[in-house]
Amino acid sequence: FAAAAAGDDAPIEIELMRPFVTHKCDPPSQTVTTSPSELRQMYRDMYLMRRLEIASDVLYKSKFIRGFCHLYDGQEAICVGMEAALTYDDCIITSYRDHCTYLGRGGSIEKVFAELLGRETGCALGKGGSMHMYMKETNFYGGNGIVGAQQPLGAGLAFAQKYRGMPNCTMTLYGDGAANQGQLSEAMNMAALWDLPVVFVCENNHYGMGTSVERSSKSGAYYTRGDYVPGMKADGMDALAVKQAVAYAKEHCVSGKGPFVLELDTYRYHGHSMSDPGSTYRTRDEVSGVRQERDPVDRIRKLLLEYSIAEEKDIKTWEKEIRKQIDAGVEFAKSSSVPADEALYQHVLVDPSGIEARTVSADFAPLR
Amino acid sequence: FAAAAAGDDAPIEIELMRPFVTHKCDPPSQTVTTSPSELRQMYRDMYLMRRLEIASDVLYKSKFIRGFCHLYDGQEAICVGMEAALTYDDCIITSYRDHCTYLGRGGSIEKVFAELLGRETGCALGKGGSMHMYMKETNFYGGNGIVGAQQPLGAGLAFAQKYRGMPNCTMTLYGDGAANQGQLSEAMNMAALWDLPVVFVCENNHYGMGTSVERSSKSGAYYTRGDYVPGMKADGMDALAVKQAVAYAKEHCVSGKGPFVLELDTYRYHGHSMSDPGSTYRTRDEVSGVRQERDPVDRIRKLLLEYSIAEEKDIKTWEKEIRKQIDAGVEFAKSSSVPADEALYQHVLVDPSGIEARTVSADFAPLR
Amino acid sequence: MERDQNVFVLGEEVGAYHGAYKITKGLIDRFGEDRVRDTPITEAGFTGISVGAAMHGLRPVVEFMTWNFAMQAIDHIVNSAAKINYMSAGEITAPMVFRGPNGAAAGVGAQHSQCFAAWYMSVPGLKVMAPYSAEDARGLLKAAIRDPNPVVFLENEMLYGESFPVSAEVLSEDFVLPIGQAKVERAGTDVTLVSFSKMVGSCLKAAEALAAEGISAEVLNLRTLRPLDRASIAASVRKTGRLVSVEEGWPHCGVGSEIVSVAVEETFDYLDAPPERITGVDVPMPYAENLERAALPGVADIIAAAKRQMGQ
Amino acid sequence: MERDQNVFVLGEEVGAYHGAYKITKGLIDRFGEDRVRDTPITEAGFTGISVGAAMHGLRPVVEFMTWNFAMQAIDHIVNSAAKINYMSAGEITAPMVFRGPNGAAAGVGAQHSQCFAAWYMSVPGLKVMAPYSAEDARGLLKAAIRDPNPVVFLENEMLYGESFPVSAEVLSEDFVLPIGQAKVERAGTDVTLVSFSKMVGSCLKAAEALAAEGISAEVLNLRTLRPLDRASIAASVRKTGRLVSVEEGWPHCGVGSEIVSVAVEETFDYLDAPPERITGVDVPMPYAENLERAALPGVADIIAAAKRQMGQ
Ligand SMILES: Cc1ncc(C[n+]2csc(CCOP(=O)(O)OP(=O)(O)O)c2C)c(N)n1
Ligand SMILES: Cc1ncc(C[n+]2csc(CCOP(=O)(O)OP(=O)(O)O)c2C)c(N)n1
Ligand SMILES: [Mg+2]
Ligand SMILES: [Mg+2]
Repeated sequence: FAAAAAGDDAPIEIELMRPFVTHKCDPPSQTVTTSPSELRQMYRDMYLMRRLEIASDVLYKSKFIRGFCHLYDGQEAICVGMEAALTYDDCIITSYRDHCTYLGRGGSIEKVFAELLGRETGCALGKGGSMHMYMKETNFYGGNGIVGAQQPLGAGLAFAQKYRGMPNCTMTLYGDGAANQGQLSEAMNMAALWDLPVVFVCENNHYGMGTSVERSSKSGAYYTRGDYVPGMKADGMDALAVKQAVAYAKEHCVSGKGPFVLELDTYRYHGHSMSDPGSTYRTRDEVSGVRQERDPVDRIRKLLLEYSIAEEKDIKTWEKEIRKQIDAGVEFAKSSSVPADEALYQHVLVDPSGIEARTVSADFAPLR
Repeated sequence: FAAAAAGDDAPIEIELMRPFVTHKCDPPSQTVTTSPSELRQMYRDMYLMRRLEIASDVLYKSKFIRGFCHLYDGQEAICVGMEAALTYDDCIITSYRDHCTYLGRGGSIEKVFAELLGRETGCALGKGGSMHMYMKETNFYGGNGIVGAQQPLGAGLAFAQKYRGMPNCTMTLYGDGAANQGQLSEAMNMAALWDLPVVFVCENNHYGMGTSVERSSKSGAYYTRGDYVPGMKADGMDALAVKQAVAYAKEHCVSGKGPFVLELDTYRYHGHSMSDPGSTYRTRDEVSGVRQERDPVDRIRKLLLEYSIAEEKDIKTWEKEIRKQIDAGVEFAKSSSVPADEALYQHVLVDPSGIEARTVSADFAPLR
Repeated sequence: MERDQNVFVLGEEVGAYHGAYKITKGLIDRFGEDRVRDTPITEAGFTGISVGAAMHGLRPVVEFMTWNFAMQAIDHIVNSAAKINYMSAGEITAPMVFRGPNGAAAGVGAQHSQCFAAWYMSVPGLKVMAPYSAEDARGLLKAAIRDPNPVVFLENEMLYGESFPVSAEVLSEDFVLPIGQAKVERAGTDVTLVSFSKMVGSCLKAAEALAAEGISAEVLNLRTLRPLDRASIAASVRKTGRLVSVEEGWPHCGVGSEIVSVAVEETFDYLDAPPERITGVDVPMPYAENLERAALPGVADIIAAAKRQMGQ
Repeated sequence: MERDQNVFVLGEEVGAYHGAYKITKGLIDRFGEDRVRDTPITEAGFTGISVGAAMHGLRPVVEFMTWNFAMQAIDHIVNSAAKINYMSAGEITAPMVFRGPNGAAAGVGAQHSQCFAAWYMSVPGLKVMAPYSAEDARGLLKAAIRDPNPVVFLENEMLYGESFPVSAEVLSEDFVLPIGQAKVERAGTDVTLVSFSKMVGSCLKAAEALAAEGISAEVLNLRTLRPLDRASIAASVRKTGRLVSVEEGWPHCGVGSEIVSVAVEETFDYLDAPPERITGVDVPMPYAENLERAALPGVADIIAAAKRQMGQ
């Protein structure tokens, strides 16, 4: 590491541990500028995300959450690093593994838990569930249960940004499994033809369900899979590397050079979803090795200590605080009501006045 | 040109005019081995194809042919060169522009015309039409009206060849427009993962309907679009270059190295289909330039003369013969009957015994 | 498009080529490439892009060269566009129109002749329209573009070539039709003929012929398939006591089976005969002209059904 | 698979992971990687590849992790597989099975809960089956694999977890069920309950409860949706004079509208009451448990409909 920490909130320069690898472009600097306050915030945000997912795991196992539930622990550096380089005028769209992305966009843990529990206080009023969290105000477009779908959708968001002349871009996040979807190459071609400001962000956590990269993809070099579209691979376990990479990619897009492919090398600690123990297709050693050597929360923790930005006891205090918030969030959700019966007929159509929906029989109910 | 023609049917070595351009592989030799009899046959086949398409044009304009009709004139060297390097145990599948491909696979002109006229003597008994010609016996799988569909279908044929342990490969032909279809990249990935013996043959005729390559594809280097799949570009207006390229690609596949991408640079003389005059999005000069400088039929004609394999008057005799055949084929078709009414209920299902189909009303007709 | 800067048109050959069927003729000259956007032949991709643009608040009008090709993109129409408002509880919407020719054209074979009305009609979150006349086309398309929901707009290639008399009212700038209302194209008292798109024309011809034989047929043009105008169907059947639904699509789970079911639910006690459905024959579309004709309902089939209704 | 070397299984996680729902458990160990093939998440691509393999004469059994994802591949199911025999006039065929869970599961939201029965049932060239019990699953799947046509095989995730009593006959190696024949799961005289897949269980429960109230319901399990066993439906309705169809899918142009239409066509004069359809509510599937429950037909809804039929 370079540069020592100054007092107050003076900028700090940090040398990244892993080099950027690029395709058809020059890499950004290996030195990232950050600040004590940013590092503190990053730590707290990531720790919150980590605890949120752990709490979700518990809630699932105690049957408060139903159906599909995909956890993000291990991948937190991506959300946090990405947000550090974006504004809310930039758009984000991701897959079903969306709890933390929603938090990163300003969502509240209460609304996450309430959604997971199917309560009317949830971010989708209990109607979406784990895979469907959105926040229009901060340009977060979900949350998508169909592998591959968000890739062209994200290019479409970028289309709108460009159409409106906004100096912004869209991050469309997808997994290593989703990277093989043909609609990605279709979207890539159009984005490149039309210079859309979209960053195709491949979160390579090395597995699509139980299928490893080697078994799903002839080429696991996802940052090169745009062919004629420039790309870069960065360490997705390092929030600062992600910040640097996203800032670079955004600059590329917004300057009118068209789309960019950003592969972030990361890892998922949990199984694919709650029904997958995550242990049959990979070794325990592999998981614990990543946890020990590359954990994204740990990495920022070490920086905080190394640069004397926080002491062990400060960190402990924050963590306690956050755990309390989490508990309160869970409580909030548990004590919230389930949606009213009429919610079934709400949001089928925008502006539904006068239109009725058929019920299970030939009775009709007004849409709301 | 190298090497002079020997007497009888001794092999001839011919130096190709345009170099092969490769991607992740070495090019084959620029010298092709052929023979007087092969050149003669190539000429006759191509001339027959040319006349077939011209006759189709006339039949369409005189309203004998209905609906969509896509002509192949200008692209004949591809069918003919390809067949020179394959056996009928190799499979071919192509798009709606399939009359000549069907001929190349051993189909008869009578059956083409009868199909185009919707007669029961057609190759699909009048039920398929222009876009749907097939010949199972010689492993010709059509004929497909959906852009992009034949790419994975072809990979599937190759899957079967490999599953059965056959020393053969599949050629799946698609256009420059179809090259952007996502299912191509999906098929490419699986073909590469599973080492399927499939050659993805991009017939780059520079337009997908009215859209030029530059407007449809960010990268018009189709032979490189397989990324991790080796590829090559060859002159699609030269049957000998095509033969050399296809032989090379087949060898690649059959030796177990997996798929190959072959781009053939060609040109379509007619509009996209009969409803397109083909003149609004390209100049007359462009078309006539290609006709004068690169015409595939002419090219072989010149070789025949240059190597004294045939004289002007021999060629004229053949041409007359062929034109007669064509006329006879048209006559055959015109004098054939339209399908019997029951044909409507035939071929809906294989083995349909006892099953009925609903007619326009609640009457039912037995399937046949 | 004049009215709302957010409206743009996108699809294959819509721009420089002026549309495969010349429907978008002249648009590119008037509104420029940014608002009349040619795409590569990648239906899944460009449909996804359009839905994304709609989520951001633009109003894309997506042209499918034919609806057959939209099968490559149906996941986005249903899972991305139709369901988004519901699963986001109103947070994200997709105001847009998907349009193009649907159903049988002439001599184009099995892969280019499918009617998708029933499929899309089944999907909550969509509105589905199918114009018959020029009045319909103008009034419904404008309504579709202004609607805040994803709208599936099913045109008919064979109707592109037909001309219809239009009133001055229809040509006026403000003319727009209400969504969800069927139109009585011809009033009658003996039997109700319900249909949409091209088959409305066949029903009118049949009604004409029936009138000559003393049978008074009412012809109902559905115009909107979703939400379905049950009230108009019921009102007509209550009056006539007899129903024939007519469509070109395949029979099973078709629009006709829905119409018949509606009649049974709403007007069972008024029915003087079992409601009938006239549909395309339950086979893929053949190419040969005689077979193609036999595969689709003709005016004679409608007349025969109406007469059966009358016990003749 | 023992019987025919040409049969192979292909899909996401079917091999090393033994199936997302463990349906293909153990297969890979028995038949090896070549015959139990894991694919990348590229439905359009691997479906196309499978259809191609079938055209060459293999007999692929394609697993969709759920049928929702098959929307990305529906073009190949319909345009490549279903129509090929017809448009090639028998020259090329596609003997294969498309299978996977269909319809609503628990708590998986709008994009993972759609029932596709009606859509596929409408397509000529396909056969469509939907097993209810273990007997059905075994007997119909074997029939499907042996059939020379493309077969859409709609399973139900909720039924994977249920166990059914099976007879020795069903377990015997030769056991196979005929395609196109419905099964009377319970005989009755007052009202016919027609359904398929999971809803057969609900109908049986309803019949049980109705019996306690003196109403004798006949429960018909369709088993095959295409070709539809009209004769069995008609026979039952002729006997009972009353019909309720039950499905989880959306109402418009659903399986129920077809069943009602069939009853009207075949048994109008025998009907003592207007046939009814009980369906999923016409909304996308919500996540919250209470709403999800309300979105799907329950046993109580079936009982109520049967009683309405009886004028109660
Ligand atoms: C079109 C489609 N096919 C299959 C699935 C089932 N599925 C859900 S997630 C998943 C794995 C995705 O892996 P990856 O893209 O690497 O993302 P990750 O889960 O690792 O974040 C699969 C197969 C789906 N939801 N949609
Ligand atoms: C999925 C799909 N989209 C659109 C079409 C309409 N269409 C038919 S051919 C064609 C152009 C194809 O161009 P290219 O692939 O270059 O082949 P070429 O016609 O030049 O041989 C289009 C757009 C179609 N048949 N299928
Ligand atoms: Mg992954
Ligand atoms: Mg082309």
